[in-house]
Formats: sequence, C-alpha cells, structure tokens
Amino acid sequence: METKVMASFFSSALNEKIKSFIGRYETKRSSILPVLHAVQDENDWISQEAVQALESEHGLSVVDVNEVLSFYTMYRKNPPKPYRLEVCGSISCWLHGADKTIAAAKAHIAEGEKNGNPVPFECHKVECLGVCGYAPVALVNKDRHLNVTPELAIKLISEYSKKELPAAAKKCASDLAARSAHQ
Amino acid sequence: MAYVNVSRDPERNLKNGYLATSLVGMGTTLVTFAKQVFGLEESNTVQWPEVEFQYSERFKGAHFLTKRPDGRVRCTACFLCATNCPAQCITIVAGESPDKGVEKYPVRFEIDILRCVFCGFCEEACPVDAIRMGPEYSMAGLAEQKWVYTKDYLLERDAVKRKVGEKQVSKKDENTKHDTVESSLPGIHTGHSEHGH
Amino acid sequence: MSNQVTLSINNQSITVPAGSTIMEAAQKLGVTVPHFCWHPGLSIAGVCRFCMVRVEGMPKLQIACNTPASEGMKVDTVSDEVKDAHKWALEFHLINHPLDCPICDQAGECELQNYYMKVGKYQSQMEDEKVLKPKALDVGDTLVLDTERCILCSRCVRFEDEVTKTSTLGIFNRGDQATIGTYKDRKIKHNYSYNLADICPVGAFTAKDFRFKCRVWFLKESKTVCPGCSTGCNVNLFQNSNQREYYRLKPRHNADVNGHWMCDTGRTMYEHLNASARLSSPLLNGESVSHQAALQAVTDAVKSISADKLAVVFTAQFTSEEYSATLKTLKATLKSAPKVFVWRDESEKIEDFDGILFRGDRNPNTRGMMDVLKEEGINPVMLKGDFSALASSGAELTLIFGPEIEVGYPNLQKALGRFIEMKKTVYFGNSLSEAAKRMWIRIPVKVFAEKNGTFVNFNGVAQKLKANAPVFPAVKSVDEYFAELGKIAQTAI
Amino acid sequence: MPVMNSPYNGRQPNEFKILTELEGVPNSRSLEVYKKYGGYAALEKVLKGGMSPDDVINLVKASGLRGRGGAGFPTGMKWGFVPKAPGEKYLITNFDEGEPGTYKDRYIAELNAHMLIEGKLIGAYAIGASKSYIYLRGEFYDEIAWCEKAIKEAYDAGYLGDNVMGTGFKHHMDVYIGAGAYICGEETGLISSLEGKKGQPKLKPPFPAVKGYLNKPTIVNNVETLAAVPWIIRNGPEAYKKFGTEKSAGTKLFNISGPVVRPGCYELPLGYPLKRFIYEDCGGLIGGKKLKAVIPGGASAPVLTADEIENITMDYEAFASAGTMLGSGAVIVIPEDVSMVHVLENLMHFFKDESCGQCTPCREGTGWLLKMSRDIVNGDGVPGDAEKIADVAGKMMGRTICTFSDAAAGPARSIPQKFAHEFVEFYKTKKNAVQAHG
Repeated sequence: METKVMASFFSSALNEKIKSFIGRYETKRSSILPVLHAVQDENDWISQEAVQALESEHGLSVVDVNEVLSFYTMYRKNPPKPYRLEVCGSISCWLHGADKTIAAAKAHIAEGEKNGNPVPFECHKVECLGVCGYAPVALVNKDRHLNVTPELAIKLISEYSKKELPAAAKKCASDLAARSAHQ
Repeated sequence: MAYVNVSRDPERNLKNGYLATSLVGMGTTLVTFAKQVFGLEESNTVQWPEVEFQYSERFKGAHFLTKRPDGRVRCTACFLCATNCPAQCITIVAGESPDKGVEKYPVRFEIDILRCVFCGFCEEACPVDAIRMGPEYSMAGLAEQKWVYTKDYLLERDAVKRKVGEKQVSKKDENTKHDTVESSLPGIHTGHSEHGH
Repeated sequence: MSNQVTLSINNQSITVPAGSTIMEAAQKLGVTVPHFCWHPGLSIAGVCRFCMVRVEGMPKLQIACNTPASEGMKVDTVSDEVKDAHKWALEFHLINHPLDCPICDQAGECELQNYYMKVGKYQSQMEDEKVLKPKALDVGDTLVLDTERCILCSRCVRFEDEVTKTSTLGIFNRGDQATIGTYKDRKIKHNYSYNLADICPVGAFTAKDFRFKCRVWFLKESKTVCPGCSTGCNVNLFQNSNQREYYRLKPRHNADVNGHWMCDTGRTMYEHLNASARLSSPLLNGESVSHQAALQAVTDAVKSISADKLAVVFTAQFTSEEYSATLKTLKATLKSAPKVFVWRDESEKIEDFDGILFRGDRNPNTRGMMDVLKEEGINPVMLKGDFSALASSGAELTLIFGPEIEVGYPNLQKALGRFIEMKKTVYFGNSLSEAAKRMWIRIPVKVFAEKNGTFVNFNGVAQKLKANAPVFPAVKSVDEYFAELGKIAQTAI
Repeated sequence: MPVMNSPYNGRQPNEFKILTELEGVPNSRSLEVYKKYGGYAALEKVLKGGMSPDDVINLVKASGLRGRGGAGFPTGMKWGFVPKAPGEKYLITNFDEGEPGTYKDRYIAELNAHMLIEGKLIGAYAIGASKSYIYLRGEFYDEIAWCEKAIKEAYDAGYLGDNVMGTGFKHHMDVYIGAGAYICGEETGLISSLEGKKGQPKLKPPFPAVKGYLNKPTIVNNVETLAAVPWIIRNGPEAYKKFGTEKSAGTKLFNISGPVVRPGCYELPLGYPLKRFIYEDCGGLIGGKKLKAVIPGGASAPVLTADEIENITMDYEAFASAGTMLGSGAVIVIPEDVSMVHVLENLMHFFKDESCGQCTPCREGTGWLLKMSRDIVNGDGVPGDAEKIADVAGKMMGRTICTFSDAAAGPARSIPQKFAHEFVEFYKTKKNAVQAHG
C-alpha cells in the first residue's frame, strides 16, 4: 500500500470543473456527460484510469460512467492523434461525394505514414453533423468546415499540421509517454 | 399373439416327395462344387479369420469419435447421444475447454459396448458429427477384457486405424471464434465499426 | 367497485385490481403471453417486445407487460396478427443468437427454445454473418457470462439495481453491439448471484456450481423448503433420479416467505444430500453394525439409566415431528423427561439479517423446536460455546442430534470434542468429521429432502416437507428410529 | 466559421418572415438587435399583461402551432397535458438536431438564440416550470457557444433568474451537451440522456408530461416550435393562421440538401408546393440533372419518386396521404445518376449505427437490414432480397418503444417497393451499371 497521499488523477483546474458540473444539475448522475466532456477536453481522450478516478475521487460509479462512455460516439476511448478529421457520411453529404473526401483524406494520411512524413491526423466517417445543406461537412477537432471536397480536405490537413499542436494533444502525448516509461 | 407357421404345408411336401427336392438341391451343390474345383467360378466363402470380410463403408459397427483438423476431439459433450441411447450405454463427464468458441468438451466419454444395441441413434443425434459407427464388426474378446470403450480408445483406434483413419477427422465446419471478440471486457471494444469520434 | 377493472382476454372475462397490466391479468387467467424481459419480481423494462397483444381500439399492437388494463378492454392474444408478431419478435431475438444449445447449460429449460417450439418461425431468413461477442466470461465466483447468448432483456441489470442494489452490471455499447458486462475485474460478489442465472431466460448467465455437470432434462424437481437458515425459502430441489444424485436448488415463488429469490448459501443445500458426503450405516465403536443392532444398543443404554442420567442435545435442524417423537418416546420409556440441551454454534448471531432473505440463525426449525419443547414442558439449557452445563450434568448417556448442515456450525469440531468427553455418546447425524468418529454409536439419519415433516420459520410460518426416495434406503428419520426404539423398549418389558 | 450564405440571396424579400426576420441583419445574434425587432415584447405581454398560463396555452392552441421536430403534435395540447398540481416541472428544448438532412434549428441559433429563450420562457410560464434546459448535440460547438452567450445575456438583462422582469416569475435555464447519439433527439431518449444515462427512450405510459425528467412532469419541445411562440404571442393566433393550410398552420423552416443549386434553410408557409420549392426557390438540380427521388422529411421519411412530387404540397396532411411525412422539413434531393440501392445502404448504415440497442426488433433488425442491403450492393443479392428487406422492415414497424424502428423502416420499405427495378439490375449484373455516386 502506498502510504503517501495519492495525487489526484486530474489537474486541479479540471477537478474544479468536475466539481462544478456535479453540483450544477439536479442529480449527480446528470453530470456524467458534461464531466466526460471536460475530461476529454483536457486529456484528449478518456482512459479507464480516468473513469476509475472519477469513481474514487468524485463518486461517479464506473458502471454508469462506462455505460455512458460506450454509448455515445463523441467520447474517445483510445488515445487519438492530435487532429481528427471527421467527415459526415450520411445521405446528404454522401450525395455530395463525402466518400471521395474520406478516401482522399485517408490516402493522404496513409501516404504520409509511408513516406516517413506522418501528419498528426486521423480521419473517420461519422454520421450526420447537422449542416446538410453545405455538404460534405467535416469537423477538424472542434472546427466545422463546409463543402469539404477532397482538395479542401487535403488542404485542411496540411494547414492544421503546420499549426502548433493543441494543448490536449500535448497532454495526451506526455501522459502516454509517462505511462510507457512507468511500464 | 399372432405367429407365423414356418414349416411348409406338409401336404405339399408329401406330394412332391422329399427325395426329389433333396436331389435337386444336391445337384446345385455338385454343379457349384465342380465349377469351383475347375476354377470356373469364384468362391463366396471367406477364409475367416485368415481373410477378413469387407463390409460396405456404411456398415454400422463399433463406434469411434472424430477429431477436428487440429487433432482435438470434436465432441462437445452435449449429451444428446447419451440422452438418445436406448441402452443407456454412454457415459459422459463434461469439462471446460480452453477454446473460447466451444468451451465444453468431454473429460470422459465411455461406451459400455456390451450394453450397446448398435441402433445408430447416437450417430443420428450428434449435432457436430463427433460420434460415428465404423466398419469394425469383430468385437469378440475374453471375459476379463475391458468392455467399456474409453475416450482415448474411441479416438485412437490403432487396430482399425487403417479403416477409419482418415474418416476420424471430420470435415464439418468448425465453430471458430475471431480473436477480437475474446476481449474480457465487453464494455470497451476497440473499433467495432468505422464509426467513431 | 372502482378499484377493480374487468376486461376480456380472448373473450374470457377477468377482474383485476385497477392499475394491473394486461400481462398480470393474463397470468391470472392462465393465458400465456410470451415474454422475456418481464419478470414479476422486477420493474417493467418493455424491451423484448415479445408480449405483443391486440387491444381493440388501439392502432398498433401493444405490449402486455406495460399496458394498463382498463374497464371493458378487449384483448386478443391468439389472432394470426398477434401470432405473426410473436413469431417475428422471436426471430429478431434469434438472428444473432449463436444457437450453441449443445454446449449450453440452459438447453432444456431455455425460454428461447421453449418459445421457439411454441411460436417459432421455423424457416429463418437470416443468411448473413452473426454479430460476435465475448463468450465464457468469468464474472464472479458463481457465474459465467456468455454475452453472445444474451438477448439483452436486462433482467439481470434490474435485479442488481433493484433487489441487491449492487449495480455491478451494465449494458455497454449500443445497437447490435450492446453487451451486458461488469466493469473490468469487478466481479459479481453478493449472496444472491445465482438468482441471475435463474432469471436469465437464456443461457447468458450460467451457474458455475452446475456448469457442465448434468443436462437439465435428466433432472427431476421436487418441492421443498430450504434448510439453510430460519427464513425457510421455498425451493425446488433437482435430482437426477437415475444416479440418485442431487444437483441444485432453485427458488420457488412464495409471496409470504421468500418472494422470487433465494440466497447463494441456500443453493449449496444439496451438497450434503449426496452419498459421498454422508454416513451410510450405523457404527458402534467405529464398527459397522446393522440398524437393528445399533438401536438395540441405544435402547438398552436408555433403559439402564434413570431419566436424570440421560442428556439429550438438540440442534434446531430436525423437523418438529422428530423432536416430538424423540421426547415422547424417551418420556414413555423413562417415565420422566430427560435433560434437554440445545446446542447453538458459538459464532451464531441469531438476530443477523442481510435485509433480503438470509438470517443469522442458520437452523431451519429453531421456532418449531422451541414450540415442541414448550409443549412438552421442558425448559432446555443452551450450549453456546460454554459446555459446562452439560459436563456438570452427570449424564451417563448423551443423545446428540447433530446438525445436518455443518456449514452453519463453523465450531462443530470443537463442540464435538467436548461431547465425546461425556461418558456414553450416541450421535444421530451424518457427520463424517474426525471428532464424530470417536462417538460410541453413530446413527445416520435422513436428510431434509427425504423426510416428511414440518419446519417453522423465524416468522412462525409452518411449512411441510415432502419426502423423496432416500439415497440410502435403510436409513431412517429420527421419528422413525424412535418409534422403533419405543417398540423395542416395550417388547423388552 | 463563416456565416452561411443566406438562402434568400438573389430573392425578393418575401412575406414569410416569422422565424427568419433577422436574416441578413448585421450582428443579428445580439440582444440589442433582437430587442430592436420586438424581442422580449411577447414575454412582457405574457408576464405583465395579465395573461394566465391557461391563456397562453389557449392562445397557442388557437394558433394551430404544431411540433416542428417531426411528429407534428399540437403544441398547445401538449402543454395542456402537464398536471396543474404544484411541484417541480421541466421544459426541455430538443436541440439534438441529428436527422440527416436537417439543419434548421441551428439556423435559428445562428440568427438569434434569444428567440428560443423567449419562447422557452413563455412555454415555461404556461406549464409552470421553473427550470429549463436546452439539450444541444455535442458536435454543435458554435451553436453551444451562441446559446450559452444568449442565456448569459438574458440573465444579465433580467429575463432569467429568480425574478424575471420583476414580475416574481422564477425561471432558470441551462444548456446540456449531448455526446453523439441520434436517439437523444427522441424526447424520452433525450430525458434519459439528461439524467446522465444512455440515451435510451423510456417506456410510455407514463408519458413525460406526467413523469419525465427525474420522474417530474416534463415537456420537450423542438427549437423551431418554441422560437415561433413569441411571434404568435405578439401578433396573435389569427395572424399566424393566415400562413399555411387549415390543419397545418403557420410557416416552417424547410432545409434542402442534395445537389440543388441553392441549398439552404427556407422559411415557407406550410402547404407550399414541393416542386416549386425545388425548382424555383432552390434553382433545381445542379447541372440540370433529372430528379429521381425526394426524401421529404429527413432520413426517416419514406421516399417519393419524381412522379409522386408533381402536385404535392408541403404540409402534414398532404405528406401523410402520400404515405410519407413532413418530419423535420428536411428535403433531400436524389438525382438520376445515383442508385437507390446505394441510397438504401447509406441510410441503413446510419440507422444501424444510431440504434440505441434497447428493443430487440430495432437492435437486431437495423443490423440485419444493413447486412442485407450491403449484400445487394456487393453483388451478393438474389431475387427476392428487396422484398425480404421490405418485409423485415415491416415487421419492425410499430413494435418498439420509440419510433426509431419506424424511422428505419420508412426508407427500408419504400425504396425496395418503389425502385424494385434497380434492385433487379443489381442481381443480374452483380455490379450496377449506374455507378455509385461518391
């Protein structure tokens, strides 16, 4: 048994945020969705360690949290790449060639991997993003982009790749590095 | 209770006379004998036990257990043969198999061959083609011999291997499992569809 | 009356309390509406969509489990339309079911199988690959979970949430990937876990205790009462009568005693019934003797002493009839009542209660025994950890009626060790323990499943036991022995 | 992100502006602009003009306003279901806009979220709720920000709080962010989600108006529905009824997607001809392609063929009699060069991914429908498969807690029925002549 006081799994700012969410709604359970959003915003994904910490530090049941975590698609259960290009593949976007956009983006990412010049991107097809008139629609992390043709997708990938990595991505990378060092 | 009178009508036998029919019979015997002596006809008699008679492939003789292509026993210990057996001669003790696809297997599988009536219901009942009846019909033995066929014996019939050897491996589709579903945590599957944020 | 409503189901009229559902009304009427997720002991989930019925005046088919019965309602459960709905509801349950009945312990008592025979769509049109999910998961000391067989009726999740309030189980993922499970290595650890295997209508939860041991169609069930504690849950006991082997117990509904459930401790109450766990013939100084010889020796010993030299040690695990017969015979033989001691285990906390069913009094008939003693005018002495009362009693012969269920007596060895310090000891019981071997005479007795009699539970509810064929035909119950003993004593006079 | 082109670009200003009054107005999202255009006057009229909650309900009933989320249930009647007994009640706005083809609610938030807040306050007053939520889908990052900002402005201006506009009416409002589940757009699924659970719909009865969020009476209204309420209060029910048809009163936001020249969100009176909408207002199909089919009310509405839309008008009754539904008013246009078999497969993929997995027919059925349609696309189909899809979908309809399986069955029944010949092509050639678009 460790004798020293265990440090919190979360940063103090995040702990404050979690506490405020827990007090914000009528029941504690209602805070699960916003709390998971907050954890993901800071760590870039939600690890099972975080889920356990939510129970041990904040009293949210792991079963309840995991039910929610596995039900909703926005929560990332595995460490992601710093940028996610999420292209809507539902009917309206598909009619405008979303498949081509996805294929082009994936090919571009794969090519980067192959050439030893990887881009910090991953590309997914997602269901309707709710801006169907300006298809195909895509999100890069939290930024929405409209009329994402294959050309625009590749342009977006290279533009974002040039930027400084988001804070969450940096934290995710350092957490993972710390974890593998620990093992 | 109804019964059948096997003997012919005595009147008819008297009319024809025993002698006449006996002579006809003897004639047939002599003709056949002569043919065989002069090599004009093959003998149907088998020189048992020097020569073994070959029954049809589909002969329902002593049982054997089939194997999967990897050599493990096919039987899943479902007890359907034992349930179906009218002579109650099959004893099975089931156990946990490490195979995640088919987690049950017979630890013991025994057939009390003296009680068996060779009806073939076990074969019929088997849902996985694990038990079959083979061409082995000669099962004579001594009183002190073991008459309960064990699983090992049923699986590895050295004595009759040449007859049932290749048949012992069933070609039926395996119930196999993909590695990805062996995760011990049902909650967290990785990438079950291309949907994902 | 306004708090009763009358409705008709398949043109049969039935009156039920207002607020009842169609399902409850149908059950009352004896009409079977196929269902999976509905369980009378749990809340309504309404997710299996199997219990479809036609209610006159409603545009769509309704589920019987959540539609409240109303006055004059006309319900139909047998029309072709309803049958077709049942057929398809079952078909949807089956398309991703692995159909591994040959290796599934539930086969034979599986609701999927039963309904398939009754309302199945025998020609399935499903030709695609099935969804694969994890199988044979270890989810606790008592259970194995097969998520592929699961039909997600959520009975187990509701049981965990509502009955034991442990909430260990959840349904993870969504759509056809939805899977029942526990969190990582967190196992199901409570004393009611086998109920999950019972309420599971399919073979998703199977009991480790019963896993692969026997196919259910070999088992014959008999109604009895659990002897595990003073609650006296109503149970069905399952025996393979060909093998004379008991395999398991399952709860039987009794709203006044145990509802729908029973505890895991009670589930082990079949183990001591089987031949390997029992003494098979009487022993006199360790030598096997006939029942006749053993009884003769006991009778002679009883007759040779006066009542105040005879000590009787009861445990509260025999039927009321047995106590009564023992005391009456002894009184008749000795012309006066013997000294009676009641042996309770040292660790026993009689008032303990887990809030659901399980009680600290691990004897099924404490109340019945006390009633008989009171009736006979005997004031017993308690032996609980302290055996000095017995030691100083000056008894020359001690008749000990040992516990049938030794798990309820963790300090059994210690107590038996004290008993054998007495002069002559006769032990009625099946104990195979070391200390018991040193008794003067040991006489095997029938277990609860083999005798007729009464258990009175903590609440004063008297429940009858009904005898199954005994494992050892020569072995008798205590009342039968004492009837014989009385006869021997009589003839000797 | 760029402010979207107004779909009314190149069109004369028209008379249909109830929800889209602020279209093209600079800085439209601010409270000042909203107030300049009559914002919060309706709330003042309700709270200070001596209107009782019943007056508000009756007025909304009289206006003929119907739920704009899809089902088209009369709003006033819904509010009337809430028990009058005192106690906690909730009003929740369904801003989980996820039906493929629909993007109208976010357009309201883009114009001005105060419209929604004012409508919510009036609705809350009518049903006696002191707390309300806006349930937004998680992917709407901008819309979340706009709503949060508007709520803060409303608090600062005294429209929200313990003493709204000094009238003693207490109301608090908060946003709640979903996390990617279409089913949370179903009212009881949304309530489950708001309770911090999986977004699985709840059994009815009890209905949410009696037992909803935390088992308290709860009303869930669509954004567009609530946003229309202030205008109705300001101008009276008669003015509202001047728009639309007799049974489908008022205007509605129609969102068109697919290859049309001018896609976007259009406010039109109900009963507007669909063909005119596609060809005149939206400029027809890109490149003058021929129209093959129209999905008139979001992905879950049964499709209409090009012939069927000839004379149809866009209102609840006309669509219902054509065997489809107005739904969320999301018109999806499918051109001639796209195979309906591929359309079916795409839609089934959506429904399979979004089924919550609670009721068996939907959980297993949606997966099965996808597998069957994928088989046909891959050339593994055999004659009879189209009928099998329609048959299986038919057996899912009306058999589940919510209407999700009906939604999946909508296209799964209508496409094989109306475009059977395209399926036949797939069986024959094992590779469709008309290549999938995209």
